Amino acid sequence: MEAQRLESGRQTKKGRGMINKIVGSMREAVSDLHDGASIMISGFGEAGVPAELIDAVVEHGASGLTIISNNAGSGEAGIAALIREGRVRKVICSFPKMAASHHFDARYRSGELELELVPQGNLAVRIQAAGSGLGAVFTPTGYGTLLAEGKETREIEGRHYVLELPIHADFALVKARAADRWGNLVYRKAARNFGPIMAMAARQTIVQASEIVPLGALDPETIVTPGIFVNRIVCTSPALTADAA
Amino acid sequence: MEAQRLESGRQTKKGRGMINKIVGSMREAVSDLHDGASIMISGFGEAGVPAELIDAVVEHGASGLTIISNNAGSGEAGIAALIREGRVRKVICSFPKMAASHHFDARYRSGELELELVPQGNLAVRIQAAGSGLGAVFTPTGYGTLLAEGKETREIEGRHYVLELPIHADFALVKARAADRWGNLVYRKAARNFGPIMAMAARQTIVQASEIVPLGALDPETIVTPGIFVNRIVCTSPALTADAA
Amino acid sequence: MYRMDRTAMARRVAKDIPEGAYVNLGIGLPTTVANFLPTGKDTFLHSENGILGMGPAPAEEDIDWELINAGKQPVTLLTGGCFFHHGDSFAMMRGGHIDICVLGAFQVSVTGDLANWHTGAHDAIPAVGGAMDLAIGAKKVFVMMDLLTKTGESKLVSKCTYPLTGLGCVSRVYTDVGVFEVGKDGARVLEMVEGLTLAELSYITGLKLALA
Amino acid sequence: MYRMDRTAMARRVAKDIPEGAYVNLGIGLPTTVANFLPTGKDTFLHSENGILGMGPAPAEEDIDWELINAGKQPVTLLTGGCFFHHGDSFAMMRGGHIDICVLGAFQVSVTGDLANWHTGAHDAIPAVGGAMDLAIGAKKVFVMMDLLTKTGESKLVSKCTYPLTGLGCVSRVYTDVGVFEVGKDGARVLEMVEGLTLAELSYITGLKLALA
Repeated sequence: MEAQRLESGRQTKKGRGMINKIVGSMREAVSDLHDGASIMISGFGEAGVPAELIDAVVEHGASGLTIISNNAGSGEAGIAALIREGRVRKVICSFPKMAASHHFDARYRSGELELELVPQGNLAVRIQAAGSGLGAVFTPTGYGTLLAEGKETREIEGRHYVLELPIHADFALVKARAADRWGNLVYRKAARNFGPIMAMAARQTIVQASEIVPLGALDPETIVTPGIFVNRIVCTSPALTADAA
Repeated sequence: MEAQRLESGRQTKKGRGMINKIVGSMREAVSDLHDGASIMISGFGEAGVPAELIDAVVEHGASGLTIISNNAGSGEAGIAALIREGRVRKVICSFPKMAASHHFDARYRSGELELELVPQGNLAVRIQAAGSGLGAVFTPTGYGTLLAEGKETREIEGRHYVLELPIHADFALVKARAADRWGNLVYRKAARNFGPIMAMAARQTIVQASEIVPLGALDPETIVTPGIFVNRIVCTSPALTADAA
Repeated sequence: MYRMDRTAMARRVAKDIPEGAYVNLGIGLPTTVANFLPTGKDTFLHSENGILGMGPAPAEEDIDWELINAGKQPVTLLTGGCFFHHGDSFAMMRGGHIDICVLGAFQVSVTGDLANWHTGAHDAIPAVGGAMDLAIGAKKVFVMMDLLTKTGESKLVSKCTYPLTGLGCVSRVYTDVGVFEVGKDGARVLEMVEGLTLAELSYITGLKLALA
Repeated sequence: MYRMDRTAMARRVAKDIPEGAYVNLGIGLPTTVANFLPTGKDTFLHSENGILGMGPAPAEEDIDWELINAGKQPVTLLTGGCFFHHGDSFAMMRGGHIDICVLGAFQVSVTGDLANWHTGAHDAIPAVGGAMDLAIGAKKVFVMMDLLTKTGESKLVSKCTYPLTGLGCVSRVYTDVGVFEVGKDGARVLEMVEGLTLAELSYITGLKLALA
């Protein structure tokens, strides 16, 4: 059918449009946070934590936040700072107890901070369920334990499962190694961790990238997070932004 | 704690072991197929179809097979040949109707071939559920349609979902662009399609790679299928195997 | 009555796709919408078989059968595009990441039910592909179809008689004689071709239609 | 009674990890098993934070804090290793792709129940990490622990009193005085340190034990 033929060469192969998700500052990147927002934060230990974006959240001042992350902060910076400043209402995480998690510990023990403790793989799969539009999943992890108490269970093909619901978020803060103006991302080593799946699960994904590269500089075969999952990018070395974007 | 310290440099950085998943021929790669086996086959249209491995399955002679693939064969080769030869008992796919799917059409109409028609995204997510150990998932796709008839449904947060079970398989046949001896894989363009998720869902994953490369030649950041999901690899250009492995 | 040809319809749909949108164009007529997206603007075409940033058809000599669209036609990749597996591709749809999807249809109901995968014929070989995932996954589903069948029946109906693809999923219907909004509150006419009246449109569809 | 030290225990566990196995070593004592895997053989170490093919600790000058293990210690990547995200990493565990996982424990029951994440203390801050995923996901779960607590109670028990990590998930228990098989049919002794008798072992554990 003639009408159904794709025309050749009508668009040039170079994306000549102007879509540019790069913003100029950390402050601008988090400007539309709001009180009561839920925020996913990538990272495992220190690897992959978007430290500068979290600093900007502290500065922004939004409070009553729900933080979804593997850990609940350590020392004085990052999530620990948000908790210390009393901005966090609830933490959803797998491992809040760290060597220097004193700010979490204090607020948790005083009852000011709600904790939803989730096995790490259930945290991952619930985030994935949100990103991929599933209503719920039956996971074997946690069956028969305290962390499945009160949850629906089911035996399927001789194995026991717990029904777990997706975890959505208003925002995801993600650290990447490099990004282009369409929001395509690559990561570095074990700093990848929760970044790609959180980027898929939040309504707004905000990325801090160590480097901004020109469109086309990332190999299409090796992009880990396609730009469709990214809303805003800010470079941690602003000098590198000007060169490339 | 002294005892809990990881020792440095005890293993050399070069993997000096002998694990080698490469086999010498297509015939050897499929030698342990059995009658009644379920086999996932990658590919969308012609892209990513492991044609040579399917030829080897035809030659092997196993019958009573369940084929899990996006399509159900076209023309005279590949899945169409398996169906023509009467080897296939059941097809699980999303799109069996093709311009030249006459072998499928004939066996289906005669009642010799069972068809489980699955929306493409449910096919993907059921394969993913199998690969990632989930017992079942609630998916919105197909709700209220013929393809959800008789299936459990549930309303979650105001949206309707259908409960779908994982699709496991005895074997997956996958086409990759390049592989190393540990089974790490990369793909080419839209030939990637079902390969990575099928490799995760089968008990035995058999790969035909256009090229075998030495261990370390694939960038650890850009490996798409980690070797843990791969059991056997055969090169479609055997000359390239000898060089690299 | 003046009727838009397929080119005019594709052009009309393209007008409603804003820059920056992530778009999936269904097999057949919807695919041609790509030909009318403005040049010099970034629109992101998604293909279910694992492509984002799909470009136009290649020159004959550049055809690569591992770079095809959902209709199995050769395509190209724009600079900045990328590849991913079927799991991620359908997560983009099911997860609500695609802004607009354009589909053909046998029937659309005034409440937005879609029938586009099966005629219901007893002896037909059923095939669904990604139709159901697209129908329920995209933020907005645009349908593109002639308003009437070859035998003159309206394809915009009060209730679909063909097997459904998805319930209440269609936002807009672009036809050869007008554009309709459908949904919980029923169908409303957004545009009509010149010379057509609301009364005539109501008559040929057999529906109680109002202007939006 | 002779007791193996931690080095001997790690060496003993390492002996039961065959070449080619995909292995996850838990935080703490199990991590040290890596030091006793034979050189010149390919064993694939998985780390929950997205690493397969994990190598030994780096020299001081090569430490990279974006290349750490589950215990947040700096590690290296073997040639042929790779990185992936948390979704894929836990799919490897939950999906049964890891052959062996080695974990510490507070208690293991004779039927293979595992308690290793929480002492149940009222004021403790609970933290679970990947413990529950590892417990139920790996094909074989090896536990590595001293048989007795500091106060002399057996950690191999008929029924765990600490909160559970997983039900019936442990295959073997490697202790300082012997190796046990646990499971549906109860606990059986595979090995004992020299000089220990089955009667003594039964006495100190308070369990009815048999040789395998």
